[in-house]
Amino acid sequence: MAGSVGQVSLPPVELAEFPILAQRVHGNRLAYLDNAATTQKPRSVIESMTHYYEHDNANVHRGVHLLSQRATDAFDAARVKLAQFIGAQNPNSVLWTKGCTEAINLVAQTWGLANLGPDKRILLSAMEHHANIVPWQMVAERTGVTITPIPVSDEGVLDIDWLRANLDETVALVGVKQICNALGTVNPIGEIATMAHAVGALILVDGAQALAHAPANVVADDLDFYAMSAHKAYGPTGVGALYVRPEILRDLAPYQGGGDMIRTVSWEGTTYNDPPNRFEAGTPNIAGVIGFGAALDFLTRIGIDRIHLHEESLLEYGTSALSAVPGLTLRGTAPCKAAILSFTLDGIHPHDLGTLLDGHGVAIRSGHHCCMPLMKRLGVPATARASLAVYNTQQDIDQLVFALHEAKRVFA
Amino acid sequence: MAGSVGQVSLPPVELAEFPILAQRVHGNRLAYLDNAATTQKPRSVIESMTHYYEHDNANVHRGVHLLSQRATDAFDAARVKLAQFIGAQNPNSVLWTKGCTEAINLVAQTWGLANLGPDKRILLSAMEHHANIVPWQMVAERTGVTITPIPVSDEGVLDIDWLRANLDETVALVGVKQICNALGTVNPIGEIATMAHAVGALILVDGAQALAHAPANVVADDLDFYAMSAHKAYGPTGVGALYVRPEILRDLAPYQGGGDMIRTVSWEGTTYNDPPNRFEAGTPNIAGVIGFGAALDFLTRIGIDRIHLHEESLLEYGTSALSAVPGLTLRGTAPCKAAILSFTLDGIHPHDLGTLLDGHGVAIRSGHHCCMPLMKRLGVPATARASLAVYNTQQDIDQLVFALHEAKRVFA
Amino acid sequence: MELENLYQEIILDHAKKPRHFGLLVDATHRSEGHNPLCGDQVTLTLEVRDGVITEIGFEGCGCAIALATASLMSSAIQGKSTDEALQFSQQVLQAVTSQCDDTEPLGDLAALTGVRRFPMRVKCATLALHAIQDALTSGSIERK
Amino acid sequence: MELENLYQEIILDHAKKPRHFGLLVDATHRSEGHNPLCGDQVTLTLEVRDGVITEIGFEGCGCAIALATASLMSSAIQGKSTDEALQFSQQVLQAVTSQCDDTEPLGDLAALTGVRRFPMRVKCATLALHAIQDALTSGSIERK
Ligand SMILES: Cc1ncc(COP(=O)(O)O)c(C=O)c1O
Ligand SMILES: Cc1ncc(COP(=O)(O)O)c(C=O)c1O
Repeated sequence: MAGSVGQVSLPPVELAEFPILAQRVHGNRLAYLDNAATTQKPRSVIESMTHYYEHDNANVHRGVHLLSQRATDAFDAARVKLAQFIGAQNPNSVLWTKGCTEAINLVAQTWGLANLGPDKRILLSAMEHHANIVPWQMVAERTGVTITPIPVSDEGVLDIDWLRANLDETVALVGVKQICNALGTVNPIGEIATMAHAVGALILVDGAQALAHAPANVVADDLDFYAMSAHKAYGPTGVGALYVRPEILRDLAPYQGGGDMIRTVSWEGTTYNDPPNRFEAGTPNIAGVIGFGAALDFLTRIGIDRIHLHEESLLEYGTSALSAVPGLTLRGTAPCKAAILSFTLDGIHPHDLGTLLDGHGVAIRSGHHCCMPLMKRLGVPATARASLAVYNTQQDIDQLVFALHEAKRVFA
Repeated sequence: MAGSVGQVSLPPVELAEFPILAQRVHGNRLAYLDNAATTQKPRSVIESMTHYYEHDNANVHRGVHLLSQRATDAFDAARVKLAQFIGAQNPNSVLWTKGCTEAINLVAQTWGLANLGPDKRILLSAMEHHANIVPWQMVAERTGVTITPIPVSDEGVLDIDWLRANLDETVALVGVKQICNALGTVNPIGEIATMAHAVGALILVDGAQALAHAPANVVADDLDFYAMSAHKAYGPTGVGALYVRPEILRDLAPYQGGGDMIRTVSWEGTTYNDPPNRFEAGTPNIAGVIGFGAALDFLTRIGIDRIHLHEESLLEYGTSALSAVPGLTLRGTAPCKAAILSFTLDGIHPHDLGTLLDGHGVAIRSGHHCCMPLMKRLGVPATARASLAVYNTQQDIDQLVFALHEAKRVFA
Repeated sequence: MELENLYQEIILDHAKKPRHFGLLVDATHRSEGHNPLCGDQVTLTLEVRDGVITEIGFEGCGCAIALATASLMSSAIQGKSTDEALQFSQQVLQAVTSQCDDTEPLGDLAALTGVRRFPMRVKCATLALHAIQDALTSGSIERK
Repeated sequence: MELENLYQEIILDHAKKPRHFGLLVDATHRSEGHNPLCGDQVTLTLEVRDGVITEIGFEGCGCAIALATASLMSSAIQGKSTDEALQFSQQVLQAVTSQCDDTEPLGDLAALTGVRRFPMRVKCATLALHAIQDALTSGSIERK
């Protein structure tokens, strides 16, 4: 199964594990290259949720009947899996959220509101996703904290020297993507964490694009906050997670109010439960969490190393294949890059490309990728983006290149 | 299929539509009577999500390829369905949330923080769920707003006279459950809305328990905020919704920050999108929303009227059956009641009852039902609760009564 | 897929060589349109004299559909009265969003109806149409 | 299901007639336990003289398992040194949460191990155990 043919390796999974890939799109084979937006789901993930609904569905934690116990067991087991997957020692340092966006908002609304003020600064990489910009702008409006972007080079490399020169004890937080969804850049989060901690700042890493490709080890990388989305890692929509360093989590003020997050409620006053419950008000996305657990099982079964090798081999092939297309400019050429190929093509707007490629069964994304400030920095209104996953093949890239040539014919 | 045998009607659905019900629990037939915690899911709902993952999975709104278009169409269609189901004229007045709890937190964090202060009062029914108490206590801490409970009688009836006497122009909001999850009481939300509006107060209705049994018509009932959870209405976990009166929604400040909720982002400043997007940051629970849509299709196909009739007939039967159990006290005997049977049994704590009944395949809930202040008011630490749904039968109630007698034997 | 239907000759022509590109210095009306999902953006300026659109100019960045719509519309409404222009833009709007089949009165703009089969692209076409309507209905510039 | 295992004679007996019910007036140690999921609650008072638990009394509301545990534990540790009591409560805690099979040293408390097969009820048993440990380790009451 694994192995390499000529220069590109074969996927370390059976494509038949992904039911959606079998379909035809406008009469063509589907080349799904929009994985940074959301990955497809293996059968095991889909079935874990179907199984839950057909056998175990019940509300968690509060019931004493068998279904509730089964649901609770499966729900709690997923938390242990995720903690292990990212190297967290205590499963209770992992909180379930709606997704990566909510995870970052949770940090902003709890830790941020309590710890930021006009005398503090937040440094965010200039390549951040809106999800790691806007929540802080909203907190800045309330607290007066200053937000400063960490510069990025034309190639999409973060300016670490600038960061080193600008870190001082007024900096409360450094926020950075582990892998850039728009350019593929892999940022040196461990190094940044060390630098941040040296001046007493905390580090928040947006791991949305990394979980399925090269996840952090929150202990080895010494992270304070790590945000994730299941749907970008072969898991379901509607569920994500936030890791918080236990020492910070212990005293963190609650987030949303409601059931499960309280110890006692009375009209005179309410006391709160311990983490993680304190941050998980209301009925959670039980099926989603179980599906997330199944996605982690899938990743563990295939092995992040094998996934990484395969995607690297595709990236190399894709980079040279795209570079050979006349008029095409790759955007994001950092030396340390994940398997994301962002580009522009002379004379064809990315949206038109998106539609034209779709006509050939090739699904890519075009637009600002929720990184408007980065697009402005790079001087492009939008890019087209092919983002790869474990099930992609050389054929997918060849199909993309063929479709690009066809698109050029239409606009010739 | 529909009809009545003796005194109790038959369910207006085929039980085979609910795969989970076919299983045996500890060797007994499953009598699932924990529907107020979460309902079971019909096959059509489960399949709608499987179909999505196997055929249409893609991120919504931002892609131009076929999968993204299909996902977006299905996602948007669900919003239209929900708006129709609750009588909202504009689908964009319905926001997707993680659940009912988040829906109420959204109101508290946006409308609440912007409009409340030490000169204002919030009146909440004394039977509210923690989800409609704690978010307001958290807002009170920041704004100084006063929270006052609206009294409840021993039978579980809201004191409308007290409310009338205590409504004045200092009241900014009245918060009330449509149906009480702990007692079954149905509150006269239309009447309360009229009273609240007469003094310029808004009304927030927690519709968690009503959506699948007797949903509000937000226009006819003249509601300002209506909060819901899909999982309590035959839909999936991890998704809910909030209706906001369009005039209020238009100017409401954003909730969470991130992708999709913005118009433009720059380091200098960010502008926000129109509703509903302004309130839906990040990748939504796409599969969950589609499943919610399928649940609404299910409810529409069966018909709320038929569901209501069946549940009423079960309630009547259950009420007399339980009343005949020596030592059993029904808690919640309002004249206008939904099919929820809360009770205590002399000499056996509700938790022990929960375990003993489970041994006979009967799934009920026991505890404070996230209504600690109500339990205190009623002078009980906890109750046992059997809550009914469209697929319940006379046999389920008979099995419950049998198991109660068995439990009494153990504790005799 | 009917890509040929979407990218008709005339659309590609107007996208590559947009007419009326560039903002007017003496505009009497102005509006801006923005599509938050894709980042497309258009700024539109009009000169209206005695109820007639005497000049029109736009700038913006966007896909071929967005640019072609702005260019085609500008060409079509220059010289029309504001009422006629509003009515015409409404007709085009309906034609690109609904299934109505009488595209005769649209002239060159009929080419835009190919977008109907591409729901994710309809917004690209309507961006300029909404901008024109905004400019005419609420875009009057106060004279200093 | 092994309901008979959970609700053994001795447990029902202690649940219906809890020993040591009622708080001590002259307590030297005190603690409170609360189970947020089910609302069970226990308050525990101890009188410790020269390192020995001379009196113990509790109040609270909860299920049979919670009450019986409090009652059985109170009976078992009265007269023990605080160190012995801590050690014993730790033994019981392990016995109700893990699969260890040597329940001999637990005496009457061995009855509690039936709870193991009811994961949702383990918390009911551990409530009193944690309260005792809290009282002994951090529940010392400052004398006025
Ligand atoms: C009346 C009521 N309100 C709110 C909620 C909270 O709903 P959820 O847990 O789905 O957010 C519930 C469910 O327990 C409820 O019964
Ligand atoms: C780097 C990055 N951060 C955050 C997000 C937001 O994730 P979600 O939409 O799942 O909340 C994304 C996804 O678009 C992303 O690529």
